[in-house]
Amino acid sequence: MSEAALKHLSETQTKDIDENIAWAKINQDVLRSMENPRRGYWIAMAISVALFSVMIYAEVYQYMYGMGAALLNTSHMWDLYISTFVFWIGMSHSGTLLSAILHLVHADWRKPIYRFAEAMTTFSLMTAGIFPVIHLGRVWNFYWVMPYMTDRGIWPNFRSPLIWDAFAITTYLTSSVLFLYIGMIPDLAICRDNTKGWRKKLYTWLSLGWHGDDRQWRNFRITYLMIACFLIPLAVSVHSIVSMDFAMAIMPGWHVTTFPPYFVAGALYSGCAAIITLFILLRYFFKFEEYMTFPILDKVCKLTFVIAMVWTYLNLVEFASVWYGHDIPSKEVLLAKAFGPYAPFFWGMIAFGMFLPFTLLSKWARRNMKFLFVVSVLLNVGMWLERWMIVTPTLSLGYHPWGWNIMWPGWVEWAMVGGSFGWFGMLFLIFVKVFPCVSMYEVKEMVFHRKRTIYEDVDEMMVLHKGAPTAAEAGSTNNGGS
Amino acid sequence: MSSLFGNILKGWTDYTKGIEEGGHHKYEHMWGMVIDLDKCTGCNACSVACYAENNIATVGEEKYKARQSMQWLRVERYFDEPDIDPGAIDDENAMQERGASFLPMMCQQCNAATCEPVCPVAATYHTPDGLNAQIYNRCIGSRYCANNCPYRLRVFNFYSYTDEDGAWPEPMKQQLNPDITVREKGVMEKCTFCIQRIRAAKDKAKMENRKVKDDEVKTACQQTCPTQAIMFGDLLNSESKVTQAWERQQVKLGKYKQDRENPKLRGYRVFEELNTDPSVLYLERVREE
Amino acid sequence: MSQSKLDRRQFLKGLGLGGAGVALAGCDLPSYVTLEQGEENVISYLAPDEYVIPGVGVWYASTCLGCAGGCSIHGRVREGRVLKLEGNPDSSVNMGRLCQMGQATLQSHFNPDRIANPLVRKNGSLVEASWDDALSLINEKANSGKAAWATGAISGHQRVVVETHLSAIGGSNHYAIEQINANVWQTACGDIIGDPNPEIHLDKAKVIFSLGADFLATFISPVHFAAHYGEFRSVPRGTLIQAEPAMSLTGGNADHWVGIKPGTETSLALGVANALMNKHGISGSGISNATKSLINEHDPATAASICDVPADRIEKIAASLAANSPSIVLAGGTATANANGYSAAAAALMLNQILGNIGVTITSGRELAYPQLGLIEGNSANLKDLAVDANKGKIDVLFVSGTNPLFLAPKSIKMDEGWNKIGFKVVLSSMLDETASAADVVLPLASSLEDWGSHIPAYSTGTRNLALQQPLMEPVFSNTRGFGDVVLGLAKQAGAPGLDEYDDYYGYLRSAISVLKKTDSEKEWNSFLMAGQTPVPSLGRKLSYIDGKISQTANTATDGGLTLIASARMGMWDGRGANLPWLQESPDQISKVVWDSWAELHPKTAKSLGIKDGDYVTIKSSNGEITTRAFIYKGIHPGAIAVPIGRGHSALGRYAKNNGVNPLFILDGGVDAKTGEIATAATRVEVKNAGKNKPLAKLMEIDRQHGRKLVATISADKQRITEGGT
Amino acid sequence: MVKDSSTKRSIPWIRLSMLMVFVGAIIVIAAQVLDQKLHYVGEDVVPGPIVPGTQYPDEKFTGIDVPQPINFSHKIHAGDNEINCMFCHTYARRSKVSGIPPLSKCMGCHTVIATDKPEIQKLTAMWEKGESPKWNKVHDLPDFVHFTHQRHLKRFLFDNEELDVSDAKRVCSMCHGDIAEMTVAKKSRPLTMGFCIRCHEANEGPSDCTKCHK
Repeated sequence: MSEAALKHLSETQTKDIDENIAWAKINQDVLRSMENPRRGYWIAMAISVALFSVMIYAEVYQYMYGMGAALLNTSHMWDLYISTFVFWIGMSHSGTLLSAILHLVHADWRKPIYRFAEAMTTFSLMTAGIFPVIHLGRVWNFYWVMPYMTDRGIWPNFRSPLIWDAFAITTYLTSSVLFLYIGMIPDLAICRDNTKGWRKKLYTWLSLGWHGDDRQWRNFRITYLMIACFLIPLAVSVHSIVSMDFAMAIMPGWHVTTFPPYFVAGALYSGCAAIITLFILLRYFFKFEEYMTFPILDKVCKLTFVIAMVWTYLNLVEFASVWYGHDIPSKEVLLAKAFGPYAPFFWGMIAFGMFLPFTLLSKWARRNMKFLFVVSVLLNVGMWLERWMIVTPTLSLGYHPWGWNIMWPGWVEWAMVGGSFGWFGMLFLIFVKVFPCVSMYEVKEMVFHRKRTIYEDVDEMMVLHKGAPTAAEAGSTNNGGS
Repeated sequence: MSSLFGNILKGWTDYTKGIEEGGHHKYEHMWGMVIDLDKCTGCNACSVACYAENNIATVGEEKYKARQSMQWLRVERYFDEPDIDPGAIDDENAMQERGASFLPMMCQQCNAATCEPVCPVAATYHTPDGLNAQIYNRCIGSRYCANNCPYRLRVFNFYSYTDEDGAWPEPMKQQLNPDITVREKGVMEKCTFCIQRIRAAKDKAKMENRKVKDDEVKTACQQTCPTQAIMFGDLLNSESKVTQAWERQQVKLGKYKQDRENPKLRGYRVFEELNTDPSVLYLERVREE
Repeated sequence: MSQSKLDRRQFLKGLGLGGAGVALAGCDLPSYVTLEQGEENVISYLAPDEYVIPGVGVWYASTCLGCAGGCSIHGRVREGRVLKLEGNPDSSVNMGRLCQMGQATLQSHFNPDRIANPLVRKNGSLVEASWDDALSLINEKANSGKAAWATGAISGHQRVVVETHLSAIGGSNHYAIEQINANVWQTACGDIIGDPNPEIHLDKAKVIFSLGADFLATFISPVHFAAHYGEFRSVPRGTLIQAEPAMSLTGGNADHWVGIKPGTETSLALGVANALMNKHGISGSGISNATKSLINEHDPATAASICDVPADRIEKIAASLAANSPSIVLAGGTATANANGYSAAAAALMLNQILGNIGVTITSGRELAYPQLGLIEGNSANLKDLAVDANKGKIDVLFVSGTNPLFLAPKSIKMDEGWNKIGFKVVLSSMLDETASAADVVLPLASSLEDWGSHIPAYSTGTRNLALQQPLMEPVFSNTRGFGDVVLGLAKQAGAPGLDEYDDYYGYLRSAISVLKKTDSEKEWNSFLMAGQTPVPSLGRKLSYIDGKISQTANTATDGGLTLIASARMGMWDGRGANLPWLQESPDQISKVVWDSWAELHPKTAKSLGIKDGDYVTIKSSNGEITTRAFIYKGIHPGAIAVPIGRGHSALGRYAKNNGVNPLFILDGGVDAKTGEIATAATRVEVKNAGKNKPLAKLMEIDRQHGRKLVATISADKQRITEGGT
Repeated sequence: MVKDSSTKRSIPWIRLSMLMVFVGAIIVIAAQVLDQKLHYVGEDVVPGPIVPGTQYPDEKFTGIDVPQPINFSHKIHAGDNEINCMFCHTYARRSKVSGIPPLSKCMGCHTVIATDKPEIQKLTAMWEKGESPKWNKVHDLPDFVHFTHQRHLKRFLFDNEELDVSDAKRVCSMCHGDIAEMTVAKKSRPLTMGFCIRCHEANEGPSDCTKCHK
């Protein structure tokens, strides 16, 4: 839409959603977003695939030559792989936050946007899962970390945080996939009834014969609620465990008590930022102005700001505890971060992570798409830097001076990092064309409930609403909605 | 199931006890070392002997500079003497007034090793010999152990050195010690206190139905040391020279702070305060003031 | 080879190659796949001795030829392969210890760059030939004109056969060339106290005052002295004072390290003597008046100004020498590697005399009853003589073995030209070094672990031993022959008398030793082999003291340049260690640099020249220039630049080639006034920044402990309180 | 009707998948039980332990035929003529490897016995040439495994009151199967880590990794 229109909208749009929007229109709009991709889509897809194939090449190269290909050395046994792994795990927390937590607190403005956030959760987990594997020296043995019945009769080391990681990630992945899928069933039914060909087959299989009778709805609600409840503690525990990869280690700068909450906050932070980014993209490409409205964006921004402040606080707590503690090496590491060779990145993290969020305080910023897009991307850059600044400076400055050494990642590592974004993009792009990235039935609910607040008499409202049923609607009324 | 689960999990718990629980509850030996830094001349004989004994690969200049060297025993050299005259090194125009300080560093075989609990596949663990073992064929190369070693004494096979242009072109292959595995790329390795020699001695002793004698096991570095600065033996054997040396220095295992009535004694363990409880005791270097 | 040997060595037929395979290759596959059947072969023994058991290592005694030290070794042999060398505990030379070069001898044995077949020069290039061709070629050429032999340090029966061969082909000159030697010190000892090789009891001394003698790394018999150093350091603990321009390994262990202006060691000694006499009332008994007056000229202040050492440090040294008796004063290494070398050694002995050490810590050695078996230490004066004679055309046929003159000779003595003037050059070598690749015939030698021989160690206390060298395994390269076998063969074909009864060197050696030991029983012989050494009759010597000529020509060069010190290092040694990866990768003890040469510079000098650590520097003398990287530290005199000997090969093999630089090339022809030793620490050079920087590959990137308790140090006084000693 | 058809079509899929899960579970459990049947070491091992006072897995394994330069028959030597294993494999009690008998040992007998057989003549020819045959390894452990015959023989044979040296065959057969009945030697035990572990557990062998690995 044109600049002027956008501006106009940004000033006029005050409601989370227009309650007079017809259900049939919702179906139409969402289903339209799933059809015939345009050129922009293919370009995006091409870029993602290209990035991903570079990653494949890098991995093959590293497999042939050993981990030396990644320029790792005796001091730096870990580097970008682990930091990027932490980054992606962090990304995954936003979906849970939006769909599960906000679902429980009945914040219904989440409804138009939680679907893609959840998809993001799943896909970033799938991306994160790659890294612990490719960073193994003997990658072909990665499955040895899993406790399985073997003729050798040996088990993994249950004391190792890496094992906990393996468990946590797999559990989190399965349950978030489940959550995503369950939440989609009614929509899949709608898709089933409005598509033909292979799509119809697919949706038929996936929608599990949903036809929206009361019994199904009741079970659905309960199931959905249960998984939501189950997911929240899980999400928190997952990133706490990831933080323990570091907190359980003896190295100065890693051995920090506040890491679990710090990591969780950071995770939600980067997640929200990512949501803003995707929000803006989807809204722009799929013309979802009616659903992804400014007020909602506004709320997301505020949420982001709050989390940013929590993260900032914990960050300062960490610095303070090191500074006033008696552990000289940790202090050295902190100083080296601030004034050593990695200083630019450290200050970059501070600037993007701590100070940039304050721009979200201005209403203008919260309603300016272009600006927000840039900011949200920068926030995530900041969060990625944060992870890198946790892993690498510590390794470059441990207890033993012999191990002190500065190391910069080589092309292999960068290829892997870039490739992970390609892989994520690929998955996400496929998702938005195969599945509805806005929850139709919940938007309908939202509209319905908003109406309730205006029209006291329900019947009257229904009459008003069902003015002239359209063909699409005829298909949808008896499945979707409540 | 019992045979698979029961026994293994039983055996498992044997190796998961920390030092605060008395470590492994049925130690056969507790191999330990004493290194007299006043006798050590830093001549590197130990380091080369270690290469010869343990099939360690040479990596060449570039990889060495990239800090991917494989040496298990490195003789470090420092020019400052914080305990005698701190700040002497800061005067750029002066000349060195004393010699350098040499420090042979091999795996300290910690009894509360930081590397052991973090290995995801239990490829490194504490043996009934009080050794910090590394099982090469179990290692998957997550490198967590090396990250967590405050001494930086674990080395990783970043490349493969076994092909013809590697570390052992024919006929150098023939020198490889058949008692030890030749490590492939992606495997962590470190000093083992010459475990193959320990095992040989123990087998011999068992065949003759006796205990392992003191001095029956000599590590390669100890054997070759021209000044005999390195002492090696069993700390559970009260007769062994090593035990006596530890007692003389009033240093005890399982402590992160030694309360000795005589603070002037020379014995100390590197990074003892981290409570890693190393089995290598260093004797302070002596200098005329 | 004789039948008897065949039998004794039969077990060497290999049995499998366990462990040598790539052991981890398959361990991630299902075990049913990795457990292969019928993939590997086992070759059973033919008729082994009963003590040979597969899977169990057997230790055989032999002798290490890493340097002239002649340490006795045990080699672990398993499945017909020698796997590890260790010192022989019964040896009076090394008491079971070994240095890094001894350990690395294995790699010169299994070296991939060894010569497999005889080489003969056909129109310009060396081509492989059969032994018969090579030998017949030698046979026709050898007797044509004045012949000579050039070897390294050589002793025992190898020396005898070499000299037999030399006389058989009518030559007289035998040049024994060793770049790293203690020739000056030994000559001085011979002249002054009447024993060129006295026993030096470091363990008895309370103070060691060493003028540049690097007895822990390169002085006569490093392992032996290191062993005694260990005792010297145990209670009561002695004090080590080292005075030298650039820090050696011994300097690195000194309690007091005195960075001295190159070539002024004599003045320092005189200054110390002066302080001893005037301040500590030590009577200079037995010192000539000439020397006394020389001492009186050098009061500490004067000496200090000459050798650029604070006067109080000189007095401190004197005080410590006076307070702790007995002491010992040594001179060698850089102190004797300049024009005043001899007088430095003489001054050191003078100090010993006035301190009353002679007969206490320096006692008379023993002399071999069979001088013809004795060790020819070899020196670099011979190197110069060889070059001179060759240029004068005094040599037509030259046999070379165990030394590498084309690598060791400075350009200034024109060895290359001389070499080309020699009509026919035969090199016996196991590696294709610079000399071998310039020869007309190259005869491939067996490695020191495949060969028979007998050696006289450079230094040993008490009875003199004949160290036996025996093969530890079958030749790795089947077409190589032992040094003894080859020379014996040459001598025979040259018609040397009385050798026909021996069909190989083993036979010769065995009968010779049986004559020596007056017994011929198999049992005795085997016991010799087991012990790896056997005592031989020797005569005692007496020590006397006649004052040596001491003269100091102070190093007053004012050309604004620096003094180049071509420093000798344990490891590369004189270059023979350069093709052994273990030694290349074992960091230098002081600079901790690996795989390359470096130039040591003092920070002050570096700053004035605008050089940073790792910069390429060009070192230019009147005879050319070398470019290597700077290593900046405070263990060197600001007026000096030190570059280690041993790297910078243009041949010798894959690990040595194009690796580092050779400082010997650019030495000017300066020699020690008395002995003619090539002065390796006296060349004036100018140093420029070559304008390129590439950090050196070294073990230590950080030289400081940063408050960590890594190498803790306590003062000797405290240590004496707890552990006793005065 | 779209709705009904779709509902009908989708239901069987759920049932099917549930069924598959169920069957899968059955299979897994069955496999485990079976696995235990194979691996379980206890009183009910049939036939009972051949070596008194010990228990060991009787897992069977059929190895491939390994051709040898001289087709030597263990049956004739160890089986029919009842030559003690350690008469030829004399290193077994002194070393980690049992070793192939040196040629001299073969010739010790075969200078007089069965000299007419072609295989023996092959042998004699080699002996005269002074070269020994290239035997192919039948039982070959990976290089990262350390197994010592010495200790095992001591534990099961020499320290075993109920056996005397002439029973060596029975001890060897614990890991090598009935070699004495084979004309061509062949692997008849899996010799996997599991196989070793189970025997170590049954007979209180060491459970420390470094005993076998390094």
